[in-house]
Amino acid sequence: MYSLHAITNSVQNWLNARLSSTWVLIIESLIVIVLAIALFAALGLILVWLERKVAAHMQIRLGPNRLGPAGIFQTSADTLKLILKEGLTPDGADKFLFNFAPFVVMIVAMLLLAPIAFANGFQIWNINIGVLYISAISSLSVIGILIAGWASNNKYSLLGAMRSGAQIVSYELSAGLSILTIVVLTGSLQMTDIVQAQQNGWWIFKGHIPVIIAFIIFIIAATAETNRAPFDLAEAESELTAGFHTEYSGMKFALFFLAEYINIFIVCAIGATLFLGGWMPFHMGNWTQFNHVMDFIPSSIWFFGKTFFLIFLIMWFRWTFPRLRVDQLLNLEWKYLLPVSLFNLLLVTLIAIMNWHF
Amino acid sequence: MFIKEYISEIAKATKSLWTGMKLTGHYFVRPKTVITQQYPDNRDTLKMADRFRGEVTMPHDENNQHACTGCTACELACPNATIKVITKFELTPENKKKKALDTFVYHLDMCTLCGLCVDACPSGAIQMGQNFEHSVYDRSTLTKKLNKPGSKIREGVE
Amino acid sequence: MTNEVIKELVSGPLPSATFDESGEWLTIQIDAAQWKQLATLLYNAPYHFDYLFCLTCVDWKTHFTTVYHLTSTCHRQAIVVKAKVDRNDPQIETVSDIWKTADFHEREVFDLFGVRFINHSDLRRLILTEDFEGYPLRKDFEDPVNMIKL
Amino acid sequence: MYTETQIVNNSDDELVVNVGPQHPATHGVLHLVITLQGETIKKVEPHLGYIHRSIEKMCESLTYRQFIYATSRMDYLSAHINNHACALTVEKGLQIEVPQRAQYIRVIMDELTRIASHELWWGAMAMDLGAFTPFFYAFREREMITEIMEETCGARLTMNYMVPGGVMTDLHPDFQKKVKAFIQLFRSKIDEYDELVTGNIIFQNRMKGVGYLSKEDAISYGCTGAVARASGVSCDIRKLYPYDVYDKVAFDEILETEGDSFARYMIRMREMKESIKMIEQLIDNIPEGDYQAKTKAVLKLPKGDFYTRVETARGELGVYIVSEGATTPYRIKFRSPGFSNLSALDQMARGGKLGDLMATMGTLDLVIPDIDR
Repeated sequence: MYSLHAITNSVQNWLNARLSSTWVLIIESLIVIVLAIALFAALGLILVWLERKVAAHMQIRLGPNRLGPAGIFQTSADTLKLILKEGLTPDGADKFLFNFAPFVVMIVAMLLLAPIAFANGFQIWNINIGVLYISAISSLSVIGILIAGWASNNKYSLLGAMRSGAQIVSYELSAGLSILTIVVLTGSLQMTDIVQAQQNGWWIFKGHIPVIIAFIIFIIAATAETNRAPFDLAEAESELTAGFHTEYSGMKFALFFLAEYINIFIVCAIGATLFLGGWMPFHMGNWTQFNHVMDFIPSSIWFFGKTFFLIFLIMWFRWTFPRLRVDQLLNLEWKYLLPVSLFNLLLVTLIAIMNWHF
Repeated sequence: MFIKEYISEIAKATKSLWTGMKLTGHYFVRPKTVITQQYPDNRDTLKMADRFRGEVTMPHDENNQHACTGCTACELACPNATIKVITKFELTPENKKKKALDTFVYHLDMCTLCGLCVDACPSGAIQMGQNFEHSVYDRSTLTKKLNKPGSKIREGVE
Repeated sequence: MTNEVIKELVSGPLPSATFDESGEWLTIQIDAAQWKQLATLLYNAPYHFDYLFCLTCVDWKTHFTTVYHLTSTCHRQAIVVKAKVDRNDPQIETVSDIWKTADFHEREVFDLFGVRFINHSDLRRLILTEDFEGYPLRKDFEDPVNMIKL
Repeated sequence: MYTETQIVNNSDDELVVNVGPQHPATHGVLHLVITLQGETIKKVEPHLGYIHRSIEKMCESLTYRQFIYATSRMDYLSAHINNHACALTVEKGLQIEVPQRAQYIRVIMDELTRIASHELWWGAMAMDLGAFTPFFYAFREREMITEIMEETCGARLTMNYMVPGGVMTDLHPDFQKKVKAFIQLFRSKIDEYDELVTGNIIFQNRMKGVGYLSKEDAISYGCTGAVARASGVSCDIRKLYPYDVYDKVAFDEILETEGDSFARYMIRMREMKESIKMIEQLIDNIPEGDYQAKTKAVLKLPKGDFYTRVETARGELGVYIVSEGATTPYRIKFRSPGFSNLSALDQMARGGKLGDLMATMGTLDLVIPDIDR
């Protein structure tokens, strides 16, 4: 199987031959930081463009089509506009927290990037508690939103932030429980182990109906955790104008905007890793010929393909459904998702113990 | 029984959500259903309806003649004082004084395009034009003189 | 319920009311002071005019008349009540406790005509700003800036 | 308006929030001051007048031919019906017999306007609930109606097609063909609306049992149109006091009894189908003849007062003209449906959540210029 180990190893060897180990670490870190930021920028531009195109075609429109072929440079132009805009801070706002909040949200999104395996042997940090790390860090982004809502000194922002708090705290539960099903099946918290465990088939195919249910619950919870419609109560355009980022403009708004899309990418990447095998190609039992063809497709394409499929699914939700009300949102979690996922976890544990899965 | 209801409720909800997604998905994969009109690009093929009320115009024929007698019926019919008809007295060949149009002032910026002036005109001298691109940089250019310089009233129009 | 019946029933308690049948509906003309009594009478059985579909005012330069269009959702009968209001000290009893729709309509009339509705719970300007001077729908209202005299 | 001290001194953890005048859910410049306790609404107080142009005062200086155009700017979504009401009042005063052809044309135009208005309402209401896609589907069908209007009347929104005594010009030769094409298309598309919104479980949960208005309150608040009919009040002017050829068409008055937002929604959805039925009955039977009665150049209404009620897309519009025998009205009053419907908003929204307020407001179908005039 094609692997990126060769590249990363050769870079490390080349550096080790010339520099002391401290400098190697520093330079490698710098490379990673540059790559991460480049990935962020690229993802932001692509995802925003993608969202606008998906929305447009679902709404029988064309979407951006003036700047570059099919309007792909539209988002770059928008970003440029946002950079040039004045970054206003309201008079009554808590200046420090107001300016701090976008960075909290952004830093959390960046931290989440660490344990994700983008391709075979291409991972920033192969931490052995990867899944735990992700569920721990991802719940921090709500702090940024709460800070933003509180510091804005705006009632809409405050209401939006409070909604967001209630929402993320409760949806964290079912997201965590559906992640646990895979952990139970794999027996490991490490991302690489989870991917390797799906070499002979992805969990969604191997794990019978309970894993499919867990997958659906995960997608719902992921949509809610990223504050996307139909769970976009924190910004609820028609109710709270823009919710927690009502008062933000210019680059500070752009950071929130970017973080939202990065978060979508990350939750979808996690979903793809856990349920759809990450970078693992699609293998069918003992069709060696077929499996061989599949192996020729680079692992990074597998990973991004699956991730973008999930992203498309979340976008599809957004452009089809109306928004839930705040109490219905919590009803859905506590009355439906949580009991179902608890029961589901029980079933999966049974499957894992009895070794019923393929 | 409670469990059965609970599950059927979830199934029904999922089905209703799926119907909606099917519809948006249906349009997503059919780019031919897009209804966007790319306006400034399709200017050449864009044809407004004949009766479309874009602005008041005064048609002149090839001899630079119009049909306005200067009767001010349009001025009286206009609800917002958009039209100002300035008349003068001309001498007819029989040496009689006759009222004629001097200047037909039209304030496009005040016009609501209701068409009452065209309806009121007894000689059909003014019409509604189809032009709708009225944006200008200077508001004063919206005050227009509708009769062309040197134009005369057509023979036989009373 | 015919117009005759209504006339008979109204002229009992309100002998000074005059009737006009030239229009589409029966019109009862009264003084402002009698309005509350008539309104209560009309709202209750047997008339049951439970639906106030228009409330407005007309400035006759010498006096105001507040005009009430009432209908009954069970009898499908409409009547008009015109109450004469003094122009120098325009006030009339509110009916917003009988027909809730009168709440907004009376505020509108107060706003545009300056008729004060006694006992109205929340008589403030509705459409114009609080500091607006004058009552624009009065015939003697002048606004040299925004009004062009023809 | 609330001063700062009032907000600070509010007891019971109440939060006073200004919704509007610029707010995505108010569809214009409506200003609501809402008192919240958490997410629960304690009080809604509308502040009007941001788009007040004093059309009533303006009309006092316009002649009976001219004032009709100004009414298109009130409820701009049912401009035709507003013009119709004014034309009817003038005709009532002058006792003009309108030719049959004109009456047919007027009613068809009214119903087309009603469908166009309800289409826009449907899209905008779904947008209030956070679904953006329905708006575009609604506009796709609405565009066909505006094109029909443009072809025959010369304008897309503020048509000014009705004149005292009939209509301004005859129908465009393609009119019948295009209307039939529209009906066919609309019938195939209305199912999509149900698939996308009506049947959706999230939508139903947002709508059912929200913004309840009892029958007594609906009558007392003077509600009309879909708002009152959803509470079981029979108030369709077209049925109760038919004007023009409404008495010759067979149609049902749509009534629901639940009184909640979903009932109001269903009324309008069913009304669209009913309007299609009416147009189908009329479109092939437009009689030949004049499209305008012969009227004098200068119209003078006799002394007296004249009141006409018509059913616009939002409810009952009353035009009250007091004439002194001059060429201009002495006093004119437009009893707009939105004004009364809005006054019931406080009653409906109290005790609900903030999201419910948007759902309720969406189903009230408010058009702000209609309220402010």
